[in-house]
Amino acid sequence: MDWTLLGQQLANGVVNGMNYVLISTGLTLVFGVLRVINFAHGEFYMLGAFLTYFAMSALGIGYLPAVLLATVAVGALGILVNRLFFWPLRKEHEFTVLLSSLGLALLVTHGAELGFGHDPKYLNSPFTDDILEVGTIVLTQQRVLIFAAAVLVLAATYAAIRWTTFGRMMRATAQNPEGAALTGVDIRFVHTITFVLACGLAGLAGALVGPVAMIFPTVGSWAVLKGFIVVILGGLGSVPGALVGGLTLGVVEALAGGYVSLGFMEAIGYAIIILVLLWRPQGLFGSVAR
Amino acid sequence: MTGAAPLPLIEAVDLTRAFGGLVAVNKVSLAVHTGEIVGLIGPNGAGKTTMFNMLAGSLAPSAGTIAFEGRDVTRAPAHERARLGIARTFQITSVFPMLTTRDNIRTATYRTRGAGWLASTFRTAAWRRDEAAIDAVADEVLAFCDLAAQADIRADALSYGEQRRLEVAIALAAAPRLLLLDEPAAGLNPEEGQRLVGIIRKVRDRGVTVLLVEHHMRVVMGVCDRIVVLDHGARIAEGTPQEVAGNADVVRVYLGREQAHA
Amino acid sequence: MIRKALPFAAALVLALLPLGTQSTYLHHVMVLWMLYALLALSLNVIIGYLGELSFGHAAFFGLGAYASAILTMQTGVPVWLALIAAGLVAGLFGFVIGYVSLRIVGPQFAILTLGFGSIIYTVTNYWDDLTRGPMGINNIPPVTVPGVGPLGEARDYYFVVVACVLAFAYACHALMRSRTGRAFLAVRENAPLAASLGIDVFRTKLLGFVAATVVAGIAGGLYAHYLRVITPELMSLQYMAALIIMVVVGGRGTVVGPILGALIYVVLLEVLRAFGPLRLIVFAALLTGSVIFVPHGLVSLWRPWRRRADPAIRPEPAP
Amino acid sequence: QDKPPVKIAAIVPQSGAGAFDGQLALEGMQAEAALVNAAGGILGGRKIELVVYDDKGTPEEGVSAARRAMEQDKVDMIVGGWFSAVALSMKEVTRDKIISVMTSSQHPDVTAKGHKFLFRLNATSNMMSSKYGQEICARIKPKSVAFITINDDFGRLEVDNYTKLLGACNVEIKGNEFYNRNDTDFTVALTKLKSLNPDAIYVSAINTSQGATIYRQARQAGFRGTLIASAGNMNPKLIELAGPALEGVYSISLYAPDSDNAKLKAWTEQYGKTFKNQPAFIGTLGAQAVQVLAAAADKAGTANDPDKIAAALRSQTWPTLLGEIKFEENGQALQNLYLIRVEGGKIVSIK
Amino acid sequence: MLELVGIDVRYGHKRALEGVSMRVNQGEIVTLIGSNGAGKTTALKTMSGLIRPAAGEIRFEGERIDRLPPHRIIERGLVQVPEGRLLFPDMTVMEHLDLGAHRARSDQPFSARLDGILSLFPILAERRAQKAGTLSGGQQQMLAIGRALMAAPRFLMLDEPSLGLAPVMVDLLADAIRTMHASGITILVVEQRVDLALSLADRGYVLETGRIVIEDSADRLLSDSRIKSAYLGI
Ligand SMILES: Nc1ncnc2c1ncn2[C@@H]1O[C@H](COP(=O)(O)OP(=O)(O)OP(=O)(O)O)[C@@H](O)[C@H]1O
Ligand SMILES: Nc1ncnc2c1ncn2[C@@H]1O[C@H](COP(=O)(O)OP(=O)(O)OP(=O)(O)O)[C@@H](O)[C@H]1O
Ligand SMILES: CC(C)C[C@H](N)C(=O)O
Ligand SMILES: [Mg+2]
Ligand SMILES: [Mg+2]
Repeated sequence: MDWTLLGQQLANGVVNGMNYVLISTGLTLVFGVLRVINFAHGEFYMLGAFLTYFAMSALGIGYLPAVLLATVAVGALGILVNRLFFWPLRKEHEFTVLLSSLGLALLVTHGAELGFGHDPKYLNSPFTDDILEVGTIVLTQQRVLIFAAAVLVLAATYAAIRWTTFGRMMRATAQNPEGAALTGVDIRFVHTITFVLACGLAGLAGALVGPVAMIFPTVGSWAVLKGFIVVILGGLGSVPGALVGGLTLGVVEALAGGYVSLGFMEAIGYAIIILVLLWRPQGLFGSVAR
Repeated sequence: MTGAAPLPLIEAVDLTRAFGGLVAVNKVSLAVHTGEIVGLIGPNGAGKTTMFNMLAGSLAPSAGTIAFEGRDVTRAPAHERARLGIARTFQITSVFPMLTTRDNIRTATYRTRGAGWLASTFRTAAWRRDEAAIDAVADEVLAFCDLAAQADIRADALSYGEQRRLEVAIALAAAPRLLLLDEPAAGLNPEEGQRLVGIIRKVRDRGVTVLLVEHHMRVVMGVCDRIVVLDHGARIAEGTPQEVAGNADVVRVYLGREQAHA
Repeated sequence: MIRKALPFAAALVLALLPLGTQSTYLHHVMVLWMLYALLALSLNVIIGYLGELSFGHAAFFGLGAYASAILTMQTGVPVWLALIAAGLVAGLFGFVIGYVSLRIVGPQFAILTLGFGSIIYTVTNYWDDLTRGPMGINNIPPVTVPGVGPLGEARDYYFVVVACVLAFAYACHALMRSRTGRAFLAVRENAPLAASLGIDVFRTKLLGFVAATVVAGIAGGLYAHYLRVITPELMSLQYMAALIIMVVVGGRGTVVGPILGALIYVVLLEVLRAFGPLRLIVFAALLTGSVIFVPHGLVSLWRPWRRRADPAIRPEPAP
Repeated sequence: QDKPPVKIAAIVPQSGAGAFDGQLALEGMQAEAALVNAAGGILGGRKIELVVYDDKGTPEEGVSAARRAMEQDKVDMIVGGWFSAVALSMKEVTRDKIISVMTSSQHPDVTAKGHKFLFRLNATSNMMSSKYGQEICARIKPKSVAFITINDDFGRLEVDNYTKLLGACNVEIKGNEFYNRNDTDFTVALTKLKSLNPDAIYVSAINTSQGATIYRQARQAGFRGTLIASAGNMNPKLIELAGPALEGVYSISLYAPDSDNAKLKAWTEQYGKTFKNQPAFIGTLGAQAVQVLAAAADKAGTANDPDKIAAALRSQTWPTLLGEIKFEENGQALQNLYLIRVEGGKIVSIK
Repeated sequence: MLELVGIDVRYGHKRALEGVSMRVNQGEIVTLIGSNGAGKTTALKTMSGLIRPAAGEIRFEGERIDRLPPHRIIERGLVQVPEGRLLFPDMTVMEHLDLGAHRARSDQPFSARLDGILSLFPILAERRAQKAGTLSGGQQQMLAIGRALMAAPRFLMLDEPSLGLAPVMVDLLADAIRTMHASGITILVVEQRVDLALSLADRGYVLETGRIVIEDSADRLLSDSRIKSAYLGI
C-alpha cells in the first residue's frame, strides 16, 4: 500500500467534497422551503464564476473583492428569480416547479452562451497555481481557500437556521405554508431570503471553485447534479447533512477514481449512494417523518 | 349463533406499543364480535389511534397479537388486512385529494369489484358489468352519506365536515366486514352527528361490525353496544354505555361535565 | 356525440398524417415525434399515474435500443423479435431496479433512479466489446416487414410507430378505466389510504414501473432500427430532461398530454431554427412561460372549452 | 446577381462540450466562404451559402442534421464530422448520396469504410501517431510515459497506437487513465499518474476546455515532468487558458501558424477582421474544406452532381491554405504534418 | 371592532360567500353557525388574509385589512386557530410556541404567556420536545390553540376549537375561553357543538350556503326552533 498516494487521494477527496458541500448547501435550503429541487441552482454557480471573471477583467479589481461582488450580485439576483419563476408557482405541484426551474436553467445557460460566448475562460485566482505542501500532500492554495470558506459558510448557515427565529420561520414555511402564514410568518419574505441565500451561496461556490478548472456556460449542469446527490445523501433540507454528504461523496469518488477506475468513479459514487439510501431512505441526516 | 364462546371477529391480546420511552398502548386486550358496535374512548393521548393503527396494520405492535377470525394477522401488512375485510377511517382526514368525490368512492371498491386492465382494454362484458356495479355502489354511498351534491367536486375542495363524511363513505364503499372509525363525528354538528348514528346503525344491520373511537358522547352513547375505556395506554373500564357513564374513574379522567348529557 | 367521435377523428388524422406532405424530412420529424410520444407516454405512467419522478427512464430507452441492436447484429434474430426482446430486457432491468427502489418515494426515489441510470450509462460507455463504447453502434438493420421489405422510408416507418403510439395511448386510456388504473391513482394520491383499501402499494407501483420500462425499451428498439445509430448519449440527462418537459408541458396524467408535449418539443425546435443562435433561448423562454401560465399542462387549456366542471380548484393564493 | 447560391451544410457542434471547438471550425469556414465570395464566388458568380446545423457533438444529432440538410434544405454539399463518433455515423446517412467532407475526425474507419462521395481532410490517427511516435522517441526521449485519454474511439485508438509505437523504442508505458467527456476535475487521475513517476504524461484531449484543465491540474498536482499534447488539440486559446503549464509542450498538426503560405495569410487576415478568436487548427480545416469544395465544383462545372465533383476532387493535387493536398481513392487526404511546440506562448513549427 | 361588509368569495367560478356582512364588537363573544360547507372556514380565512375577497370590505378597528397579507393582520392582534390545526409536523412543541410568539405585541412577557398556556394544557409541558407530527389528535389541537394564544391576540378567531378534544378538555377549553374573554380578548368562534358555542356567546350569526340568514342574540338563537332542529338535533 502506498500511503503517500492514499493520503493524497484522501486529501483530494476531502477538498473536492468541500466543493460539493458549498454547492449543495444552497440547494438544500431551497429544497427545505420549496420542497423542490432547483435545477437552476447550477446556473447561479456558473454566474458566480463568470461575474467574478468579468469583475476582474472589466473592473480590474482583485480576485477576492471580485468574489465578494459576485456573491452579492448573484444573491441579489435571487430576489428577481424568486419573484418571476418560483413565487407564482408556490401552490403548484412540485413537478411543475421543477420544470420551471429547468426552464430557468436552460434560459440562463443559453443566455450565457450568447452573452459570454462559447469559449471557455480561465478565472485567474492568485491562489490557483501555488502549491502548498503539507508533509507529502500537495494541494493548491485555492483548494485550501475553498475548504476554509466552506467551513465558515457552513457554520454560519447552520447557526442561522438552527438558532434563529428566521430558521424556524423557514422550517415552518416548508412544512406547512398556510399554517406558517397564520402564525404570522411573512412567507414571501422567507421565500425571498431563502433564494437570496441560496443563490448567494451558489454564486460564492462558483467564484471559489471556478479557478480550479475552466469556466464555460454549461459548467452549472455538472454542479447541480452533484449538489442534488449530496443533498439527498445527506438528508433533504439538512445543512449538516450537506456537509457529511458532500465529504462522503468527495472521498468515495477520490478513492474510487484513484483505486478502481476514473471512468467508473461516478458510477461507484452512485452505487454507494444507492446503498446508503436503501439502508437509510431519508439520507444520513434526514428526519423520518415527512 | 348460540355457540358457547363464538369466535370474535377480531381479537387483540396484550397489545403493546412503545414510542421511545413512552408506552402509548400497554397490554390492552380487546375482542369484538360479529355484529357488535364497540366504542373505544379515553382522554387525549390515551392510545386509541395507536390501537387502531395496530389493528389495521399501519403500525407494528411492540408486543401482543392480533387475530382476525381466529387467524393471526399480527404481522400482516395493512393491505392484506384490508383484503380480509378490515376498513378504517383516519383521525387526521385522509382522502384522495385530487380525485372527485365520486372517484374517491369508486376507487374504494378495489377490494371487491372491478375488472383489470385487460378486460377494460377489450371492454369485455365482465368489465361493463363491473363498472356499472361500481357506479351503482358509488351512487348509493353518495346518497347514503349525503354527498350527492358534491359528487363531481375534487376532494380537496370539500369543506372539513364534507371530507369527514367522504372518509366514512370511502370506508363503506370498501364493503368491509369490520369497520374501524376514528372520530367520524369530528367536525359534524349534533344534528349531523345524529344522522351519523343512523348510518352506523344501518351499516351494522347489513352485518358490518364496528369499532368506534369518538369524543362526541351523544354519538358514542347512542350507538354503542359496549364501550371500552383507555387511559394512559391501559384499559380502565368496560361495559354498557350506562355502566361506563356511571363509572367514577371514567367521569373523572374523561367525561367531566358531559356526564350530565350522557 | 362529438366528445365520443373526437378521439377517433384525432387518431385517424394522426395515422394518416404523413400523407399530407411529400417532404421526407417532415416525415422524419413525424417519426421522431411519435418515438418521443411513445417514450413520453411511458414515462407518464410513472410521473403522471404513479406520481413518482424517475430520472432513469432514458436508461431503459437506451437499454432497449442496445438490446435490440446487439441482438439483431450479433445473433441475427429478426428485428421484430429483437424489439420484443428489447422490451423484455428493459422490463427486466425495470423489475430489478424497481424492486429495490420503489419502497422509497419522492426525491430519494428520483435519485435512486438517477443513480441506476448513471451506472447503466457508465457501463454502456465502457463495455467496449459489447456496446462499442462512446462511438456507439451504427449500421443497425432497419425494420423489415415480411413481403414488403425493409422500411427505409420515414413515411413507411411512421405507420409502424404511430400504430404503437395509438395502441399504447389506448391502453393507457383503458387502464384509467380499470381497477388497476384506479389503484395507480390511489397510490399516487394517498398511499396509506390506498393500503387501507386493500391495495398493495408496492406491487402496484412495481407493476406500473415495469410496464413503463417495457414500453420505453420497445421505444428504444424502434428508435435504434429507425435512426440506425445509437450511442450511450441516449441515456444522458439531456434526454431525461427533454422527456420530463414533454410530459409536464403537455399535461401529466393524461393521455393526450405527453403526445402533445412530444409534438411541441420536436416541432418547436424545428420551427425555432429560424431564430438562429437565439433558438434555444426562445425555446427556454417559451418553456418557462408555459409552465408559469399553464401550470397544469397544455391539455388543461382544452378543459374550459369542453365546459366540464372545473375540477382543479385551487384556493385563492394568499397575497 | 440573382444566381442561386451554392449551399454547403456546416454541421458542427454548437452546444455541449464541443461547442467552442465547433465555433472555431465554423468561423474558419465562414472566413473562407467570405474570401471566395468576395472573389466573385464560384461557377460563374454563384455565392457560397453556409447552412449551419448543430450536431451537439453526438452521432444521433449529426445524423438528424445531415438528413435535414439533404432532404429539407437540399444543400449541395456537406462539411462536418469534427468528432470521429459523429463522422462514423453521419457517413452512413450520406452514403452514396451527397458529397461529404469530414474534417478533423481521425478515426481510420471514416475513410477505410467510407463511400464514393466521402472525403476526409485530417490525417488518420494511425498516420498521426506513426509520425508523432517517431518524433517523441527521437526528440522528447522520455524513458517512461503515462497516458490520460478521453474515453472515446479517438482516445482508445491513441492509447493502442502509442503503446505499440513507444514500446517499440523502449519507452516504458506506466499506465493510462480514461476520463469522460463531461469531466471537469482530473486531480484524482493525475495524482494517480504522478504517483507512477513517469517521465512524461501524454494528454489526449479533444476539447479545449478539458485540455486546458488537464495541463494546469497536472502542474497543480505537482507533476514536474514532460507533458505531451495529442494531435490536433493545440490552439491559441488552449495556450491562453493553460498558461505556463503548456510552455515547451509538443504536439503535431496539419497547421503551422508560422508557415508563409499566401492563402493562409489571406485567410488569417480575413479571419482576424471578422472574429475575435485566434485562428486555430480546427478552423483551418473548415477553411480547407470550403476551399477544395469550391475549387472542385468550379472544375466539375456543377455544384450538385456528386459524381462529377468526386471525380474532380480525386483528379488533382489542390493548393490550399495548409499547402498541397491530394485525395487517395478512398477519399483520405494526404497532406503535410508539422511537429509544433509552444514557445514563449506561441505555436511554432519545428523543422 | 371587526366588521365585514358585503363580502363575496369565489373558488374558481363557485361562490363560497355572497354578500356576507357581520360585525364583532370589542369585548364580545360571537359565534358563527352553519352546517358543513356553509362557508364558515372560508369566512375566517378571509378575515385572516389567507383568501382575498372578490368584493366587499373587512375593517378591523376602522382600518381596512382585506388587502393585507396574513402576517400584517396578525400583528394587529387578529389571530386565528385554524381548522385542521395546520401544524409543522417536524417541529417540536416548544418551537411551535416560540414561533407563535414571534409577532406578538404585548405587555405580557413571553414567559407569562407560555406559563398560562402550559398550565391550561399540561400535556404540552410534558411533551415540549416531541415533534408535532407524532402528537395524538387532541394533543395537536391543544398545540394549535396554544400556538395562537402565544401571539397575544386581541381578537381571537377559533375554527372548531373543540375538534378532537375529550369531553373533559372541552370543559377546560370552554372555561379558558371565558377567562380570555374576561381578560379583554374579543372572540369569534366557529363551532359545530352549537350548544356549547351558544352557551359561550353573546350573539350569533347563522350561515347557510354562503349567506347570513339569521343574526340574533345567543339566548334567542338557543331557543329558536329552526336552530334546534337544524343544528342541535333536538
Ligand atoms: N410516533 C410517535 N412518536 C412518539 N409518540 C407518539 C407517536 N405516536 C403517538 N405518540 C404518543 O402516544 C400517545 C397515544 O397517542 P394516540 O394518537 O394513540 O392517542 P389517542 O388516544 O388517539 O388521542 P386523541 O384522542 O387525542 O386522538 C400520545 O401521547 C402520543 O403523543
Ligand atoms: N379550495 C376550494 N376550492 C373550491 N371549493 C372550495 C374550496 N374550499 C372550500 N370550498 C367549498 O366552499 C364551500 C365552503 O367551504 P368551507 O370550508 O368554508 O365550509 P365550512 O362552513 O367551514 O364547513 P365545515 O363545517 O365542514 O368545515 C364548500 O362547499 C366547499 O366545498
Ligand atoms: C478535434 C479533434 C481533436 C477531434 C478528434 N480528432 C476526433 O477524431 O474525434
Ligand atoms: Mg386519536
Ligand atoms: Mg370549516
